[in-house]
Amino acid sequence: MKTFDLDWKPLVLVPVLALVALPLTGSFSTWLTLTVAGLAMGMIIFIIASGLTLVFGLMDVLNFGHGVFIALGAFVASTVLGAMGDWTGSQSILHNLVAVFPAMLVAMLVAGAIGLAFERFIVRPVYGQHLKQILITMGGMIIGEELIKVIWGPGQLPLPLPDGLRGSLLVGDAAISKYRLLAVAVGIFVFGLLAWTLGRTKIGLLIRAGVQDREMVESLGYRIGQLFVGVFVVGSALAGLGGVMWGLFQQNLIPQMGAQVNVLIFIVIIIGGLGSTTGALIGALLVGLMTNYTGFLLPVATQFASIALMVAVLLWRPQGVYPVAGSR
Amino acid sequence: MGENLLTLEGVHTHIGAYHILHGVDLAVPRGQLTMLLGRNGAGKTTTLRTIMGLWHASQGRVRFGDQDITALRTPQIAELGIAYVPENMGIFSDLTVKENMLLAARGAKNAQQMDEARLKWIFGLFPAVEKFWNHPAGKLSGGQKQMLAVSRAIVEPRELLIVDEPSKGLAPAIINNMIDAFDQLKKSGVTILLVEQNIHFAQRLGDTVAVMDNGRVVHSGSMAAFSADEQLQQSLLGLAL
Amino acid sequence: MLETRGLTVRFGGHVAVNDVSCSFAPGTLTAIVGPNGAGKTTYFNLISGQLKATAGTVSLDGQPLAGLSASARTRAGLGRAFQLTNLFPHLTVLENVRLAVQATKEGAHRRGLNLWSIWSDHRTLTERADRILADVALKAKEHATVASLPHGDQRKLEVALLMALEPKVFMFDEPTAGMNAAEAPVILDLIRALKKDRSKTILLVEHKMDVVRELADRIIVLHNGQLVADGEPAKVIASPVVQEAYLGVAKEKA
Amino acid sequence: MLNRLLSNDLPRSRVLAVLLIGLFFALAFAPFIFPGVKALSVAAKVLVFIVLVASFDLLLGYTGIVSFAHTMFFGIGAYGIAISATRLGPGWGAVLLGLGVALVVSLLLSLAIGLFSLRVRAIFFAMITLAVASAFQTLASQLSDFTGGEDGLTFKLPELISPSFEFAQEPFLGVSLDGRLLCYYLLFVAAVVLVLALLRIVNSPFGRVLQAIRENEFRAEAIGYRVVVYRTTASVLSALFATLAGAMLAIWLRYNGPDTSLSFEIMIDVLLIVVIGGMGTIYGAAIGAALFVVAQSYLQDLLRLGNEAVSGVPALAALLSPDRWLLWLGLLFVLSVYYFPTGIVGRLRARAVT
Amino acid sequence: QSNEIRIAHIYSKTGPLEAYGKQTQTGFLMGLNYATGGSMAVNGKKLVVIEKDDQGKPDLGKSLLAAAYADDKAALAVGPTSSGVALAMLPVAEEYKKILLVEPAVADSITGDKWNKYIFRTGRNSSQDAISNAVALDKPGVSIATLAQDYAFGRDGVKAFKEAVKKAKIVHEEYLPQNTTDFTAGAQRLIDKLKDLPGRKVIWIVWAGAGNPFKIADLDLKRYGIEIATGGNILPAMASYKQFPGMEGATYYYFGIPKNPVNEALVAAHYKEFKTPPDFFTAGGFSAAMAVVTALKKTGGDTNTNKLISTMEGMSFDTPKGTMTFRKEDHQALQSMYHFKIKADPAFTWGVPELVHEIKASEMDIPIKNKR
Ligand SMILES: Nc1ncnc2c1ncn2[C@@H]1O[C@H](COP(=O)(O)OP(=O)(O)OP(=O)(O)O)[C@@H](O)[C@H]1O
Ligand SMILES: Nc1ncnc2c1ncn2[C@@H]1O[C@H](COP(=O)(O)OP(=O)(O)OP(=O)(O)O)[C@@H](O)[C@H]1O
Ligand SMILES: [Mg+2]
Ligand SMILES: [Mg+2]
Repeated sequence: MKTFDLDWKPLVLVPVLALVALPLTGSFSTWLTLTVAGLAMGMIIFIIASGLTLVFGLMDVLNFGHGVFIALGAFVASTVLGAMGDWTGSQSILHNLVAVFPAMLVAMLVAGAIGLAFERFIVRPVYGQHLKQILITMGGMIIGEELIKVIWGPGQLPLPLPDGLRGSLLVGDAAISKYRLLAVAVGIFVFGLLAWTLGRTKIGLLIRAGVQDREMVESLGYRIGQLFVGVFVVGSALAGLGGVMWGLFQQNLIPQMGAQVNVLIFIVIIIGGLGSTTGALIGALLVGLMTNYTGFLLPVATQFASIALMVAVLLWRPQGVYPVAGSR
Repeated sequence: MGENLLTLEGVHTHIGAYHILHGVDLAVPRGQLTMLLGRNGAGKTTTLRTIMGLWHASQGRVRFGDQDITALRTPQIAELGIAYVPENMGIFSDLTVKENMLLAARGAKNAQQMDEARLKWIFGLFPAVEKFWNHPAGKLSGGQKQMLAVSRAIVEPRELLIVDEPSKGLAPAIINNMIDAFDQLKKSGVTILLVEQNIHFAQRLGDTVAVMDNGRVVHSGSMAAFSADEQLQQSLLGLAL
Repeated sequence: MLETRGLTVRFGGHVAVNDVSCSFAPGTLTAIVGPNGAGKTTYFNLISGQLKATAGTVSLDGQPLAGLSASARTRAGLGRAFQLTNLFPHLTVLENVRLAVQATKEGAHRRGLNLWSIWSDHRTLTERADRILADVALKAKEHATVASLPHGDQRKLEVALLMALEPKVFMFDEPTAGMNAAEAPVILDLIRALKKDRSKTILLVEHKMDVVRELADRIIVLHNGQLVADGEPAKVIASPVVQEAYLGVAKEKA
Repeated sequence: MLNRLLSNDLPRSRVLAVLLIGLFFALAFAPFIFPGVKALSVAAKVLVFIVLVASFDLLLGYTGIVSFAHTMFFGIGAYGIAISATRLGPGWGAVLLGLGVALVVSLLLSLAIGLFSLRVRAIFFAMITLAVASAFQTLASQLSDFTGGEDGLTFKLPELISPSFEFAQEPFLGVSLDGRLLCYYLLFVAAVVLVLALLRIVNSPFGRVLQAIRENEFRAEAIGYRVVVYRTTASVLSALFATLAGAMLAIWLRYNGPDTSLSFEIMIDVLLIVVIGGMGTIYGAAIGAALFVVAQSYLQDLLRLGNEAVSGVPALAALLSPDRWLLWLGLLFVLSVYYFPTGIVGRLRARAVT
Repeated sequence: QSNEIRIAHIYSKTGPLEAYGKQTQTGFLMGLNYATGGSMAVNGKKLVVIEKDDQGKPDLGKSLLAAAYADDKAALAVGPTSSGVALAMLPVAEEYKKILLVEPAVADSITGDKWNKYIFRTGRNSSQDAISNAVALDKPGVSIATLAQDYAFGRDGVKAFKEAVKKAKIVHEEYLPQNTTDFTAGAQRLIDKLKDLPGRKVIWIVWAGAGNPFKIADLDLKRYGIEIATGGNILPAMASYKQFPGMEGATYYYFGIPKNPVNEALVAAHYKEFKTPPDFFTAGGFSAAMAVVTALKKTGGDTNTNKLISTMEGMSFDTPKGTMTFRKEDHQALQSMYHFKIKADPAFTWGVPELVHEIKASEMDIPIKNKR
C-alpha cells in the first residue's frame, strides 16, 4: 500500500552542472573555488527564498512584499550587532558567533512580528486572489521600505562582518571564505527543519488542503486560520533570517535591498516547483553555481544566466522540478 | 443525557442580505438516522451549514448533546465529534486519496497510524478508494469522488455524521453499498443526519424524517408513518415516494 | 456515423478505456451505462478530444479525427455537454449561447476572429441564440449572469450550449444529475425532441435506469474500461453482467 | 453615431458618463484650462497612460493573462522613436521608421512570448514575464552604444512639434501657440483614436471570445474556438498598442531611458490603474489613468501643504513629509484594493443597476 | 524687476539616490548662508530656493526643470543628483535659455558632447576622478587590473583612467554587471590575470551604488601580493575601507583633508547642526552655492542669462576644496583632488583617508570633449 518512488532526476542536476563546468574552467583549483562559492551562495539564496516557498508555494500567496522582511531582518541585525561592538570586534570566532546568533534571533522575532501584522492587514483580505495579492503586497512593500527609511534613514548602512568570519580557508590553491561555510551550515539547518516539518508532519498537507478548500479543512476540525497566520509568520521570520545572512554577505544595506532580490528568489521558487523545499534548494544551488560559472566564463551573460536556467528547466518540466500542486 | 443528540430551536440564518432560514426547529434523536427532505432551494444545505458553523444563525439555538454550539467556530464544532460531507464533496483535488483520508483521520500523524481494520471495512464498501490510494483525488471520476467524500467522513468513529446528498452520480450498485454502510454505522451507535433526493435511499434507511420548505421545517415524524401517507408526501414534496 | 476503433487510454498503469470499438448510427440514441469509474466520461473525452488516446481511432462519417484538437472536432460536428456544469460564469445567459452559435454556424467560427465588426451587429446570431433559449425555457433569464442562476437552470443552459452548436453527434453526460424530480423533465423533453430528428446521433450517459429504459434505442455497457455488453435495452439490462456489476444485487426496482 | 463610435458599449451609468465626458473635455482643452508647463506634462502623461493601461486591460481584464512584460513593449515603442531620431536626425521619416521597426519587434517578441505561454501555468507565465522584463531592462542598459544605456537618449523631433516652432506670434487665450501645443494635440488625437479602436476590438466578436476564454478556457476550446490563436492574437494586439503608447511617450518627452519606459514601477502602476479603474472595462482604464497620474503628480505638493499644516506635531509632520510620498502611494495601493474590489467603473455600474 | 532671485534646486529628494541628494541640499543651503553672510540676499535681492524632487527619474527631472524656468520663473537652476537626469535636462536649459549649474552628476558627456552653453558644472566629472586616481597610482613597475561596473559610468571611468596612466601597465579590465552580488567569479579572473606577474600588483576598483566589490579581498589576495585601490566615497561606504589600512587612491573630498577657512566653516556649521562631519556631496552643494553667489555678486544681482554666462566663464570662486575655476571652453570647474592612504582609526566607523598629496588642477590633464 505504501509506495516510495523518489524522483531522482532533479537531484543529479546540481552535480551534472558542476561536472559540465569542470573542463570549461580550465584549472581544478579555480573550479573548486567557484563551485564551493557557488554552492554556498546557493545556500544563502535558499535561506532568503525558503520563507517564500512557504508563503507563495504552499499558501499560494503571491507575496511581492517578501523582500521587505529580508531588508527588515538585515536592518534589525545591524542595530543589534552595532550594540554588540565588543563581541563583533573580537578576533575569536566564538565571540563573533555569540554576537551573530542573537542578531539572527532578534531579526527573526521582529520580522515574524511584523509578518503577523502584515498577514492581518494586508494578506488576509486577499487570500485566493492573485492579482490583488500582487497589488496589495506591493503596497505593503512600499510602505515597509518607506518606514525603514524613516527609522534607519534613506542611505546605505554598513553591516561589517565580524572579524573572525572574514577571510578564507585555503584548500590547496582554492580559497573558501569562512562566512560561506557558516551560510552552508545555517542553510542545511533551515532545510532540515523545513523538510522535516513539511514531510513528516501533516502541516504541509493541511496548508495545501486549506488553500484549496478552507471550509472543508475547518469542517474536519482543524483551525486553519491560526495555521495560516503561523505559516506566514514563520515565512516572514525566515525572510528575516535570510536578511541577516544576506546583509552580512553584502556587508552594506540599503532599504531597497529586499526589492532587489525579489526576481532572484521568484526564479528559485519557480525552478523548485512552488512549494517544494527540496525543489527550492535545488533551484537555489543551480542558480548559485550557474551565476558563478557564467560570471567566470562569460561575465556579460551573468545577468541572463539564471533566467535562461529557469526557462530551460520549465521547458523540461513545465511545473518546476518538484511540482507540489498538480492543477492549480 | 437527553434523548436528542442535536437540536435546532428557532434558527434563522442570513446569507448576506438574504434571509434564508426562518426559524428551523429540528431534533435528531440519538442513535437514529434522520432524513431531511425538501424541494430544491428549501434550505436543507443551509441548515447543515448552519449546524457546522459555516454560516452563523442570527437567531435561535443549536445544541449538540448538552452543549450550546450556536456561536462556536467550525473547527470547534467538528472537534466535538461531528463529521460532515458537504454538497460539493469538498475533495482536495491536489492531494492524493491517501492524503485526503489522512487529513480526515485526525488521530493519525501519518498513514501507518490509521486504523487498519476500519480502512479494510471502507475498502470493502468502496473498492475505488483502495484502488486509487496513491492517485491525485482530482483525477477520480464523479462517482469515485463521492465515495471518497463519504469514506473520509467515516474513517474515524464520530458521534454524529451529517451528509448532504451522498447518492448523486452513483451507480445503483454503489448506492446499495452506501446504504449498507449507513446501516452498519447506525448499528454501531452513530447518529446520522442525511439530506437526500433519492427516494428509495430515504425510505430504506430513515428512522425519522423532517421535511423543509421555504426555510422552515414543515413536518417531522417517523419515517414509517410518512411513507404510508401518500397525501402528505404529495402536499410536502410534490410527489409520492 | 461516429465510429471508434480500438480506443484505449492509459493513465500510468491504469487502463481507463480499453480497446473500445463501437459505432453509432444517426437516428439512434445510445445509452452508455456502467459502474462509477467505468470509463464513461473518459470515453467521451477521447471522442471529443479533451484527452489524447493512447491507441485507437475515432472517425466521423469516415473522416478520421486523429490529431485534431477539441475545438477542431467540435467544428467537425461533435458536440458535448459536461457532467459537471462548465459555463462562462460572468457572462450573461444570452452571451453564453451566442458564443456557441457564433462558434459553429458554418464558417462562423472565423467570425470570431473578426476584430472590427461590432458584436451586437450580428443580429442573426443573436436571434438564433434567442430561439434556443426559448426552447430550454430560459428566455426570461437571458440577461442574468450565469453565476447567479440556480443549479437547475445552469444544467439547462449547459444543454442549450450543446444545442446551439448544431452538431451531428450529441453527447450528454448525466444531464439530470443533482436535479430534482420537478426540473428533470425539461431536459428529457428536449432529448426526446432531438430523437425525432432522425439525422442526429445521440449518446447519453445516465445512472437513472428508468430514464435509460424509456429513452434508449440501444445500451452499451462499460466495465473497467471495456465494452462488456451492447444491444437492445431490455436484453442488456437483463444480462448478468449488468445485474451484478452495475445494479448490484438484482432488486433495483422496489 | 456616437453609439457606433463607442461600439455600442455605453457607459451604463450616469455618473460614469458624466465623468467620461468631463475627462474628455478636460483633456481636449487642457492647455487652455490648466495653464503651465507642469499641468500640460501631466495631461500628456494621462493621455499616454490611458492608451497604455487600456492596452494592458485587453490582456488582463479581457483575456485574463497576467503579464509583467507589458512595459517591455511600451519601452520598445519609446526606444523605436528615440533610437531612430538619434541616428537619423529629426524628420518625419525617422519617426515613422522608428515606429514601424518598433511595431515589428514587438510583434515578433509578443508572438514568441504568447506561444511560450501555452506550455506553462498562468502563475508561472506571470513570473516568467517578470524575469524576461527585467532581463530586457538590463539588456537595454547594457547595449549603451545603441540605447544610451542608463542615461538614455535625448533627441530632436521634426520642427513642427518642437517647442521652438511658433505658428502664431500672439498667444491665444494666454497660451502661446507653439510646437509643444501641436505635439499635445497630436497625442490627444492619437489617444482618442487608439482608445476607440480598443473599444471596438473588445466589443467585437473577437473580444467576446476573449472574455469567454478568460472565464473558462476549457469550455471555449470545447465549443470550437482555437484558444491558442485567440490568446496569441490578444497578446500581440495588446503589445502593439503598448508600443504605440511608448511612441507617444517618447514623442512627448523627446527623451527615453530605461527608467522612463521600462521600469517595473511603471508596470505596477499600470496594474494598479487597471484594478482601480475596473478590470475588463476600457472606460475604467481611462478614468483610472487620469485619477492615478494626477494623484501621483500632485501627491508631493499635497503632502507639502499637509506637512506645513501640521508642522507643530513633529511625528505627524515626519509622516506627512513630501519625501515620504511613496508611503502614501503604498497606502493608496492597499486602500484601493480594500475599497474598490471591482474598481470605480464596477462600483458605478453596480450603483446604476440597484 | 522683482526683489527676488529665484533659484531652482532639483535633486533626488526621494529615489535611489535620496541620501546623496539630501547631502547636496544641506550643503547648498549652508553655502548660500555662508556666501551671503547669513543674509540670504545679494545686492538687496532675496535668494529664494525652490526645491523640486526628480525622484531619480530623467523624464520627471526634465519636466520639473521646464516647470521651474517657465512656471516658477527661476533665474537659474542647480542639480541634479543623477547623471541620467542631468543628461535629460540639458536640452531644457537650452530651450529656455537659462543656466543649469550641474551638481553633483558626474557623467563626462554633461560637459562633453551633450553640452550646451547654458551648462556649468561645479561637481567633478568622471575623468577628473579617474585621472586623479591614475596620478596617485601611476608608478613604474606597477601592474594594474581594473574592476568596474559594466555600464557607461564604469567604462568611461576606466577609459579615462587608462588614458591617464603613463608609467604603470594596465594588464586587465574586468567589467561586472551592475547588480553583481557575488564577486567570486570576477575576483578569480582578476587573480588569474595578476598572480604570476612580477612587481607591485593592484586591482583598481571603480564602483558606485549597491554591491560590495571589496569582498574580493575575502579570497585572500595577499597570498599573491595583490593590493586593492579605489577612489573616495561617502562615509558609510568607506566603512568597508577600514579593512584595508594602507589602501591608496584619490578622492574628491574628505572633511579632514582640505585646510582653508571655507572648509573650516563648513565643518563647524555641519557639526553644529547635525553633530556629524560633512560628507562628499555636502561639500559639492556648498561649492555650487558659492559659485552662484559669487557670480550674482559680480553681476550686481543681475540675472540676465547672457550676462551670467560671460561672468561665469573663467570665473574663480572659493569652495571647501579651495579655489575652483570654471574652464572657459566647457564650463567644467577645475579643482584639486586628494591622493590618500587609508588608516584604520578606532575612533571612526569608517577607514580614515590620510592626505598623501594634494593633486592640483594643474597636475591633471583633463581633456576638453565638448564642441562649441
Ligand atoms: N451563497 C448564497 N447566496 C445567496 N443565496 C443563497 C446562497 N446559497 C443558497 N442560497 C439560497 O438559499 C436558498 C436555500 O438553499 P439551499 O442550498 O439550502 O437549498 P437546498 O434545500 O439544499 O436545495 P438543493 O436541494 O437544491 O440542494 C435557495 O433559495 C438558494 O438560492
Ligand atoms: N486524467 C486522469 N488521470 C488519471 N486517471 C484518470 C484520469 N481521468 C480519469 N481517470 C480514471 O479513469 C477512470 C474512469 O473515469 P471516468 O470519469 O471515465 O468514469 P465514469 O465512468 O465517468 O464514472 P462516473 O460514473 O463516476 O462519472 C477512473 O478510475 C478515473 O480515476
Ligand atoms: Mg442542497
Ligand atoms: Mg463520469
